[in-house]
Amino acid sequence: MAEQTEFQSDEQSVSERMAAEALIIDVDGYEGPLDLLLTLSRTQKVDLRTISVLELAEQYLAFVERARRLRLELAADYLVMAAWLAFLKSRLLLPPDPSEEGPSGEELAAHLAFQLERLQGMRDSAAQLMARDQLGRDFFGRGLPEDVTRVRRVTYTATLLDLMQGYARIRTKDEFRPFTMDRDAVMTMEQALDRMRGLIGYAGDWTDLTSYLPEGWETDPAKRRSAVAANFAASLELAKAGAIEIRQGEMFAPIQIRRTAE
Amino acid sequence: MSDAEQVHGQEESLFEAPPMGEQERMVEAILFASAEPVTVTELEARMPHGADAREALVYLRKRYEGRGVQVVKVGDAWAIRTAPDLGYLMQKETVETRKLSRAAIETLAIIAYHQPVTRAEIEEIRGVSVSRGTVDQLIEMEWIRFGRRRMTPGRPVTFVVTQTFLDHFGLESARDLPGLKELRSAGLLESRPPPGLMPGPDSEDEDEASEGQSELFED
Amino acid sequence: MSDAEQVHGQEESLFEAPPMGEQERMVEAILFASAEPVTVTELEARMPHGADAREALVYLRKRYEGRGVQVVKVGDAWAIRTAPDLGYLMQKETVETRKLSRAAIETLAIIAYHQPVTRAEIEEIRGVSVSRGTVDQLIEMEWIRFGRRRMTPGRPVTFVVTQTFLDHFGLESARDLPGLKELRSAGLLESRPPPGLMPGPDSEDEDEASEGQSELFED
Repeated sequence: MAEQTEFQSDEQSVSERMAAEALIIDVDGYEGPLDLLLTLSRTQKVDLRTISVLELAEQYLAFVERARRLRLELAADYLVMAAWLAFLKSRLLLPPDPSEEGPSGEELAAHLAFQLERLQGMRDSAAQLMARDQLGRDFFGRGLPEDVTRVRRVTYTATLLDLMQGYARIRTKDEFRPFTMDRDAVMTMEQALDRMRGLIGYAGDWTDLTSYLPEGWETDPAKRRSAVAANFAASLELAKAGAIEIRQGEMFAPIQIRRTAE
Repeated sequence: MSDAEQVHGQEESLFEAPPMGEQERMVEAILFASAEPVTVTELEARMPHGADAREALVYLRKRYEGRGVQVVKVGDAWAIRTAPDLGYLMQKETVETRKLSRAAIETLAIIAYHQPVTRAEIEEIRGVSVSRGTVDQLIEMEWIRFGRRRMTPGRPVTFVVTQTFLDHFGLESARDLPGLKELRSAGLLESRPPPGLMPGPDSEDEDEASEGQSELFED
Repeated sequence: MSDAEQVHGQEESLFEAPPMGEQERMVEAILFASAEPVTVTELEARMPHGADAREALVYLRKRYEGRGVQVVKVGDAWAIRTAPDLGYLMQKETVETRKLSRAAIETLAIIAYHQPVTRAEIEEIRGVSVSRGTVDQLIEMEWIRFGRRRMTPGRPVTFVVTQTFLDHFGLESARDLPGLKELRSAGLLESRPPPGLMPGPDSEDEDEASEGQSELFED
């Protein structure tokens, strides 16, 4: 069989040989062994359905052989395909061995033919697809699209809880500030004491404690409250020291003080 | 026929203007696909020799009368544009809901609890100045509006909350806002202020809102 | 129209969809304004409540038959495109498209005709492995995208073509691909598992290729 193949290949026309040489030079241009097989199959000038897979296998093996002779590096998958095609060839040529398992040579050949036809089909379709009118080349979209103006309306929202928490935050903020007295509305006992010490000398008679309130502290209720408290505390201090006497006629009646008689 | 004549004749047939209907189609396609308005000169430069873009435009313009788009003149050029009455279709409103900023919430809360309240008062209560943007935002949202001017020197404007505000928060009136005591019992206030240090509402609030409000904060 | 009917019409006008002629104008305006195909859902979202964009499209499409621009269907969306026979007028608008490699074109065709298709299936058809760059390029051009995973061991991802692909090649749907019928009747779209021992780039994945290859075209 091997001789026969050699014989056949020797009988190839010069042009076929040249084509085969060209294939070899171009080996990098192939998209894998299936692509190469498809290209080789074209030399058979038949419908892919009626292709002689045996002949194709021989063409391929001859190709690989030549490449080897020319010391061309072939990618591993080309060599895997060559080994497989050699196996296929033997299956196709030898009478089927009933003891052998697996698909028959014809089944394998039929599938290879199918693969080639399918690949060719895809190539033709790709060509038809690319030959179609294309957007931006043969037909066109709107050149001046009026973009949908996105009116982004932001609605802000808050819940009653947010509102209350916000308010609580502000109103309680004061509670956390460092403790300081608001002096302007507060009269301390020391202040009252100093003041009363100066004034007490004139109080020979019972005098209403409230009359000792400093000017400007009588009207504002907060100031008044503070001044009254401070004066009262101061007068208690003075009484304790024996400088004055204190009396009150009844519950809630005016508190009166006078200087202790010498 | 001489060769020269033949060539001439071929030339003429090649360059004969297409029928007006065809020219109208061409103008339509060019105007549609162009990124900018196209002048008559430009149209004719792109159309076959002898074409009359001006006439084609008259037909085309008529064809689009009353349609969703129109052929309009822009300077000395032409374009296809959306019919003005359908402009609203070109707007896609995306509503984005955002949480009100902390500053806005606090300002709003002060206005709600203290209304009518001046800007100076808001600032005094918050302890920081109130940005114009915050107030504007609340006004724009129609949650606050100007109240009557305060009868004090400078006659400052006051702010009050609106019906929209009440509707949004499901309140019948601003008086329905819970007081601090309620906030506290609802667990919204963590700390208990030391007794006696509770600052009262601003004493200069002589308006009706000031009463009642003070109650809110009495403990 | 009787008075009664008129009143009735007026009353309902607030809640009724505008007349079909008006709807047609709206669809016209929206499609003209958009560079991208617009789905019926999007159209109706922008049109008044109760509008029937689908019906309006039927009228509009008819109206533009034979004109310089056409109403075309792209997947489940619609667009206005210039008539292909006028392409020569539009050279100015032509955008230089990136030249696709042979591998990319074949990969694209395989995805289009076999979708949804796994990478292993593409490789089996082409007899070589698919480079990552090829797939990336097609995805970047928005001509292909990931489809749903194949329910086979390993759950491989599949690829399908996009609306942009259909738009680019002027296809209403993937069913309109040229020569699809012929390929199918020739059995070239069937997935035929190779009888063992066949060499292939990824022979271990071949089993999962079996089902679903032509799902897209079957409904």
